[in-house]
Amino acid sequence: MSYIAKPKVSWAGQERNSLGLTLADYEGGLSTLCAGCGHDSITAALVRGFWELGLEPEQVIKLSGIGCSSKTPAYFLSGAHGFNSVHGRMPSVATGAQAARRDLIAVGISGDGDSLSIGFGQFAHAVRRNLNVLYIIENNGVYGLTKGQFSASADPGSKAKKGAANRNQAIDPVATAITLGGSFAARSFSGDKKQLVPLIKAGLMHPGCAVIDVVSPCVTFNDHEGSTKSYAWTRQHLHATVEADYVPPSTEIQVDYDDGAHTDVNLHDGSVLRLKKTDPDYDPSNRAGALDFLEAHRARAEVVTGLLYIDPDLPTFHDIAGTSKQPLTQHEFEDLSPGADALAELQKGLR
Amino acid sequence: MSYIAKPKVSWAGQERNSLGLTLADYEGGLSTLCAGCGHDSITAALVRGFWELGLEPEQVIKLSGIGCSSKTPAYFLSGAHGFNSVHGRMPSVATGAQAARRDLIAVGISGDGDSLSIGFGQFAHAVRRNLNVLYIIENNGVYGLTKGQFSASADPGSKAKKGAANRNQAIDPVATAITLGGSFAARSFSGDKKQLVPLIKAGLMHPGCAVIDVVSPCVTFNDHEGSTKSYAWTRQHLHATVEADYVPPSTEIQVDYDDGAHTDVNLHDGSVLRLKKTDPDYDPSNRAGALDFLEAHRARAEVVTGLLYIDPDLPTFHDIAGTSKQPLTQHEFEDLSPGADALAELQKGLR
Amino acid sequence: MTSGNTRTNDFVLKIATVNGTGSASANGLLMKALFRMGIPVTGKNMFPSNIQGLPTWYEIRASQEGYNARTGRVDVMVAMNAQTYSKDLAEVSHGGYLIYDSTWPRDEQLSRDGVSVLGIPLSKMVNEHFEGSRVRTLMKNIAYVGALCALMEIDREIVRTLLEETFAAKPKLVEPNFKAVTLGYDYAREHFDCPLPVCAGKMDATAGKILIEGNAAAALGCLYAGATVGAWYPITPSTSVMDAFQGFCDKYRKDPETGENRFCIVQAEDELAAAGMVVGAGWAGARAFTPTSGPGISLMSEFIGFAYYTEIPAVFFDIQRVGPSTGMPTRTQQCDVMLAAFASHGDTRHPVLFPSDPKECFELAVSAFDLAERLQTPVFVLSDLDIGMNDWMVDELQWDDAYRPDRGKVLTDADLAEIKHFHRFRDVDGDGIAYRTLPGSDRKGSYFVRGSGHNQYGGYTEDADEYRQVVDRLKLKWESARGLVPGALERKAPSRTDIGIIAFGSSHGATLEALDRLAADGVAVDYLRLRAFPFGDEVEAFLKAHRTVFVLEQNRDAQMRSLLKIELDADPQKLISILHYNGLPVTSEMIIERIGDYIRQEAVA
Amino acid sequence: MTSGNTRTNDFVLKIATVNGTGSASANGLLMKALFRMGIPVTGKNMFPSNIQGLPTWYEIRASQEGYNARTGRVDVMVAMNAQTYSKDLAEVSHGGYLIYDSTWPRDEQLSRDGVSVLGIPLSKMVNEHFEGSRVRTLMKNIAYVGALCALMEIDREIVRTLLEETFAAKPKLVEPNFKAVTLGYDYAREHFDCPLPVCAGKMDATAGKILIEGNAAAALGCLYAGATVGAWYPITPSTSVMDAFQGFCDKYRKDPETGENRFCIVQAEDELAAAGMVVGAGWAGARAFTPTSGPGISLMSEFIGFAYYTEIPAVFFDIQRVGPSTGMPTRTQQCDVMLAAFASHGDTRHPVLFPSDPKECFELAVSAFDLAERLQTPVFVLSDLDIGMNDWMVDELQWDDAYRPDRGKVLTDADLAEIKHFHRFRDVDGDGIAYRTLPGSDRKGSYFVRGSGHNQYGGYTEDADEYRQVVDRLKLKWESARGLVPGALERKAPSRTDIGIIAFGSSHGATLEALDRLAADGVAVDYLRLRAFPFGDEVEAFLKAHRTVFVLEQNRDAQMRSLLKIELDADPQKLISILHYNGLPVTSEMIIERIGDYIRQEAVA
Ligand SMILES: Cc1ncc(C[n+]2csc(CCOP(=O)(O)OP(=O)(O)O)c2C)c(N)n1
Ligand SMILES: Cc1ncc(C[n+]2csc(CCOP(=O)(O)OP(=O)(O)O)c2C)c(N)n1
Ligand code: SF4
Ligand code: SF4
Ligand SMILES: [Mg+2]
Ligand SMILES: [Mg+2]
Repeated sequence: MSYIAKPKVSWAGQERNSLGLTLADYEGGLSTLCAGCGHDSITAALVRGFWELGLEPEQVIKLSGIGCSSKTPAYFLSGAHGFNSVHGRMPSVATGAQAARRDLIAVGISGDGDSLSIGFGQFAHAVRRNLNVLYIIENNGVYGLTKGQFSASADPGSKAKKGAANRNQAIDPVATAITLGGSFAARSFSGDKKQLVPLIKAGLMHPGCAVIDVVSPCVTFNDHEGSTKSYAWTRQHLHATVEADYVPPSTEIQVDYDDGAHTDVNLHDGSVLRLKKTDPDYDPSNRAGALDFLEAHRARAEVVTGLLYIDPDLPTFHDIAGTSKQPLTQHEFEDLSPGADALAELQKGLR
Repeated sequence: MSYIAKPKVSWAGQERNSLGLTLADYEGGLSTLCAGCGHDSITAALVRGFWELGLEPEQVIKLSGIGCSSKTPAYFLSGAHGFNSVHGRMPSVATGAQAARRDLIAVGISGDGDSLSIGFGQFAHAVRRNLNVLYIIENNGVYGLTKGQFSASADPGSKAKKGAANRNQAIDPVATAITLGGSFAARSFSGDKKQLVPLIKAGLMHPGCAVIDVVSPCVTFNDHEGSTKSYAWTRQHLHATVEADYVPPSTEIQVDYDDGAHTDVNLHDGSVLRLKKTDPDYDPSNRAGALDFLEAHRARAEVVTGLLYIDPDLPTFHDIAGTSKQPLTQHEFEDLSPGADALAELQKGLR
Repeated sequence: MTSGNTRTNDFVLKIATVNGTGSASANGLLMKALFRMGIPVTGKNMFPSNIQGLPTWYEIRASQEGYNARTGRVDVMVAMNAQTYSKDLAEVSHGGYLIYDSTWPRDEQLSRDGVSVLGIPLSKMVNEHFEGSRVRTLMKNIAYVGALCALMEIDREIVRTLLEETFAAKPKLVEPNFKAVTLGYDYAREHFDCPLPVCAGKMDATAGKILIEGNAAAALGCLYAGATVGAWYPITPSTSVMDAFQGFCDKYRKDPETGENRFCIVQAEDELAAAGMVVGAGWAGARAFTPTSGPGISLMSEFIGFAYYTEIPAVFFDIQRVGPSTGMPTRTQQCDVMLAAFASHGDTRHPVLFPSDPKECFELAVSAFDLAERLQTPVFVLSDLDIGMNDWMVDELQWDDAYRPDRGKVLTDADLAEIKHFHRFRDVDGDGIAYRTLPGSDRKGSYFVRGSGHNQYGGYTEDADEYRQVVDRLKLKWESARGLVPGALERKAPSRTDIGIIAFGSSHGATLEALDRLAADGVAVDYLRLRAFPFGDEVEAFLKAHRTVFVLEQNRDAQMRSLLKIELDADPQKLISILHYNGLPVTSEMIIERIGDYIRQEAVA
Repeated sequence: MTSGNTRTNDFVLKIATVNGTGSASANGLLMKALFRMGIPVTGKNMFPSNIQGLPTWYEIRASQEGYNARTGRVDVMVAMNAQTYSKDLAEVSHGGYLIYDSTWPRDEQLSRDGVSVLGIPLSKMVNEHFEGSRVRTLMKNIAYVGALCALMEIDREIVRTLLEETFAAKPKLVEPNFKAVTLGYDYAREHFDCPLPVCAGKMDATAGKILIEGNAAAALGCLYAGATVGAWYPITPSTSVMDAFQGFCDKYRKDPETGENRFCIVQAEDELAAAGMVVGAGWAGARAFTPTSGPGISLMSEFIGFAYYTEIPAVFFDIQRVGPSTGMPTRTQQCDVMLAAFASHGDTRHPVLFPSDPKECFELAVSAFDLAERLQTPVFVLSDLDIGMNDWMVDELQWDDAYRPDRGKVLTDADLAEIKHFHRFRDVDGDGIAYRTLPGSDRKGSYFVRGSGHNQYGGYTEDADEYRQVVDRLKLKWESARGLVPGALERKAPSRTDIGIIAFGSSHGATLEALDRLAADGVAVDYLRLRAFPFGDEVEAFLKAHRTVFVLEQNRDAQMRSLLKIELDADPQKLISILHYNGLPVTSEMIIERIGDYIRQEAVA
């Protein structure tokens, strides 16, 4: 929702990616969010991630709902088609768009209000269908755009700016995604670009629904003392588990299975997600273990980050629907409409 | 949705409960469901449960959404006010009704389509608000009323009547309820009245949102071989954990903490939920453990039943809202409307 | 035996049963047998909103003149359901017949003056010859088919052929079924004067015709129009649209080599999601649709307004059922007219198409996709339960292989290369329709879809003038739509008249019949059949040309009459409502009566 | 200095800033100071749909005649936002003034013929006297207040008192703030001829008046009507209704002893849930409401139709914003008129109330609850952003302590004991309104609510006649509603005329002003202000009595004109639309122009 188009300055000596594009080629309009808003750091991480992957902007579609967070798609990849849908309904629009164009890489950006309140059903069903989308929740525990009401991710005990404490139970998007049979569930922090950028790349390349819950403080309504989604609280309570990075198929891969700190997850196209463990005991391929771990750390008020669960082999939306590899919009009309003779033949059965 | 009012026959020598009422006094209209439908067994269990608890029918409100399952409230407690709302929206109506009349006991009946697809958001938010309601999901893995489409609780691999297998991930209402911070999560089987009746009683008396997922086979569309919600499959794959029963406050309670097979959960009104363990290792007060257990048994295709999680101390909807003990509809108008003087006073600040 | 008038090939046969007992196939046999005898037929199914054990009725009308409306008459009633017996008896027309299962004795409520009651011990006969309760239940139905063959001279050989076709995969079932037919047949021949005066006789009025339900025809239309994405949430009476689409796609759209699907059907989690999917797919360039019914449209309203304002093509089939709210899901009405026209908050309006039979479901489905893409807007096809779920006899469907989808104003990368700037919402051609690009296009064509305020360049705006410019163009686009939607069709009365009637959708058959009969009585009424909203000039002209215009519709609140007033500033004084809204299809008798009453009153006044 | 006309107490002062900089409180100071000087004022806030850093404007109109509409004029502009500077300059009326922060030199775009530009080095002065960037930003705003006190003769002592009241809890803040006032004040006195010809002067036209926003007034109405359950989902511009209700409840509805709440506010997960909660509470006997805006009503449609058909009282506040879709959330329109009237599928219609200012928000909120319970149906209060979120000067609100809620036809257990059977949907009194019982009543009064077909006894039905009986009664109830809703109010022109105007809601102020000015020019127009749908007889009479009736509304599609045609069969030829829909409140100038044009054209024709 940029008022102002960002001038694209290009100067000599800028770094260029495999396509010869600069970071600026992956930017979008000027942000109209509050100075310091966590969401803007996520935008920067996205720009970086796309740039590092060397994707053509027009290969991507970017979608969102409504909220400060949902304005994000306007601030990166101005060369990609963007879609700011209605509140909480990004997943269904992404589903339709993927159905039509499975060749495009879909990134959906949402907020905790957008995905955990009004959009909880759509979030859940995108996950259980394993829709081919990178699904980022910019999670600040409040409704920023409507001025700071608690969202469903607000922790019990977390205090509002005016002092009242939330007492409803919190929805954890990561635990929820795993419980719903998600294939990729991660958490990060807008202030941790080092962790976030590779995670975004991994999520973009993951075949299926990659959910990344990014704690993204709202400086205007939820960054005070007593909040459990503030910069300070999050920094203090971080517990990193597994870092993930994407290694393209062409790259020579050194398999380090025994190195303990490294595990490689092979994707079907020959690429690899390389996992580095910060918490050596954590196994992101164990669904029961992941839930148990999340639950234990929740009880200790810790913010567990990293790639918390992955199963690259679950059938994706397209596997299940049996959609043709060739995008549906690219078929010849003759291959879609059976023609007059077939119609006549068919009607023989209707007499 | 009874076409036909059920004739209330009363014969001498019928059993009577503490109120002097017979089972027939807790019945409703004649069922119009298919002969053998699991839902009708649940109706019978409800009738029994209410009767055993000795509640006045008019103390109860019974609500539902839309579906075969959601017709259930028409078939019990004809003396209670009933509410057949729109599809998937029972929880919100129950919330409003509870807000107005916290003295009435609310029972909500839903289906897997009603609560896990269109109504997933409302289900989730009723749970996290810990709404004071017994929330029964009559779970048959299909949409019965619209003729047998898979619902979101259909297990991956479960086969439709015509043979096609479901490949989407299943939503387990129990695991979901626990993940969302629910205070009472149980599963049962329509064919197991012995387990179900006491569970219903416990759920009715539990302060907060008591979710009971009842596997309830659809004889018309999902009781064939290959279905994982058939009578046969369910019977074969049952794994019972913890039985629960309600012991009213007046009853003398023998505390048996050390008896292993018994645990008592004390409710605030002095009554007790008595838990008997079928699976001696199971601890229904451990959230992480419950999730882990469910997950492990899911992987083994077992249908885990019993009271799987309970925390009677979580603040309920009314605790959180601070609603007055006296139902909101029962306050005198003078206690609600501040009067002319207050208005004049207030307006001094508006000049 | 009471003798009624002789009615060859002009009768209503009604069968009262209990649902879940397999009577549907028996009734289908009767319909098809009559059809193959060359007799025009229509079937109307009145079924309950449950799965098993409640009353259900099937009404077959045979009409040598080819009328297909429900009539108030019942010439022959087959009363298989004890629960509704007395109601069914009461419904039989004077001089008509009632057939019942006389296995068990019944009391005197069985009889009524002027109705001949024929008892046939169906259960007894069947139980003597078949084993197993399910088989017996099914065969009892087949046995009444046999009895009717004898009583009404329905060709038994055709019934046999139909059984052979039905059981082509399980030929062993033919003989037992035909045996049941024979049981009923023989009993009737032995015990009654066959045929009854109400009976069938071979004729030749069904050549070039087919029997089809509107929902299947609509699905065929989607298939032929090249729709690739279908998203839906099950709801009666629209479910069979997607069931049929799935069936057709499985047959015609699977890659013969890879088995890959050239379609994608998504059973959404609810109607809001189904709408979102259709909008997403339409944005991405696929032809996409969702079938639903009233409650679904209410739930989709937010997305419909979004698609209107963001100008995304999408096709919504509303198979109307009785409202308000859940209403009567298995009964018919035309009660979503206003909702479809204006769904959503703010200033919104949507083209709506009104098919009058399954053939038009097919044709207007195709038009809907062309219009949606040409106009870049959501388009409604408003069918109803009567059209959608009943078997109608219509002319064989035609397809022109030269047809190519009208994709509307879509810029390709080549087009983009030739222009300096791409502005998504600018009115280049002066018709209110801007150019769009599809996702995946060259980045020069990228733009940002938003339901919030935007200017003609596609930028976000909160500026008063920029906002207005876009919504004013949308209004101009609406004017363009008037010239693009299918026009209303006029049928002139045999003689000059200043009386007209406007009708649409499933009321068409009853209207035709009523007007013929009125004309025979010397009452001339011109007829305009609406096929779309917005209304074209022809609708205005019709209103102008007539002093009195009846507006016939199947809802309580005269919704179409409202649309005429809203949209055309029609003079309300000349618009006389004929409203029918009890959930049953409208009858020609009712129309005749209302028009007759009005004219008589006017004459008195 | 260019001298404009002298305009004492008749001017528009506009302040252009950036949101999130705290200018709102400075602007509030100005408003209140003028008000306390006895001058009628109105404030209009034009803010962006974001939280910080975008342009925002505040327009204060002082009018000794008491007019409160927006006008096209700007007499004094305080241009604090460099980004919109040239646009702001362009907006100043000929002879007007522009004040800007001259701390940094600006180029010649600064000037415009006929506009006097006054530079004040606000930042510089403030930076010299205050520390900390946040404080400096705030003080800069207070400093322009001081400058305006000098330039426009706004009473500095009143400003001081206001500061004391504002900082009653933090008295230490008064001095620094007043120092900032003084800085601006002194600078202006030193450098400019004070006062400007456009200025304020004490008068006595605000006695018995208050300044209040419509949303706060609506919340007060809910409080006083005894509403106990409020469910909502945040959405601009309705959020402050619930914020205010919460505030009032915290003050007046907490049990002094136990601290228990005699209210229950639920922040729902979305609008569908909010609607369900209100319906559930209404069923259970509480007065319940939900405030929302257009998108919310779209989402609530299914439940609204349900409540209509199941006859459950519920109150919906729609604080309208610019549609369609997300539209412009921070701009105003009257664009949900048709939606509110007919929301949901099937034949549905709902009473709608149209408050024209905050005072009526208070009063009609109370009426809405009475009507909802009397009629057992959802009732809408259609306010808009202009009324809801702007400060309006209105007569002090009145309350009659004798008021008791009209609970409508509710049977108590005692009543039940006296009747033989309770039939929920039977028309006992012939007014279309049946009796209800509340949950918890004696079991004799139990019944089953269902949105599916039901008969007058409350039983499920799929029967054609039983269904019709209930919906026909609903139609009769609608007739009863016509006599119960607040009537339209007529204001006769000073002289006899056959020209009329119909307006409603936030257009009222502009209409009054326009009609006064037209009358002064010899054009007499009678005025009917609608306060509710359905329309009473007085609306029909007004239409009948006038040859030409302008219909003024703030939407593109003439929605109220449509309602008049639909509901009253009004002659469309005499209904002339005046439409305004760019998101800003309508001005009196615009109305005068349109009426003038029409009359001139008619004279020519
Ligand atoms: C249907 C609907 N309801 C309500 C709103 C108002 N609304 C806009 S954004 C928002 C919440 C956003 O919260 P979140 O998704 O957490 O985003 P944030 O602003 O915190 O980044 C709401 C309620 C809306 N736009 N549409
Ligand atoms: C808004 C809306 N959409 C769709 C329907 C149609 N519908 C009725 S019941 C049902 C599914 C019921 O499934 P479930 O809740 O599992 O109940 P079951 O019949 O299996 O017991 C659907 C989709 C409806 N009534 N309303
Ligand atoms: S209000 Fe909060 S979420 Fe919104 S832009 Fe500002 S800091 Fe970010
Ligand atoms: S269709 Fe299935 S769920 Fe519905 S009544 Fe029959 S058996 Fe029960
Ligand atoms: Mg948020
Ligand atoms: Mg089900």
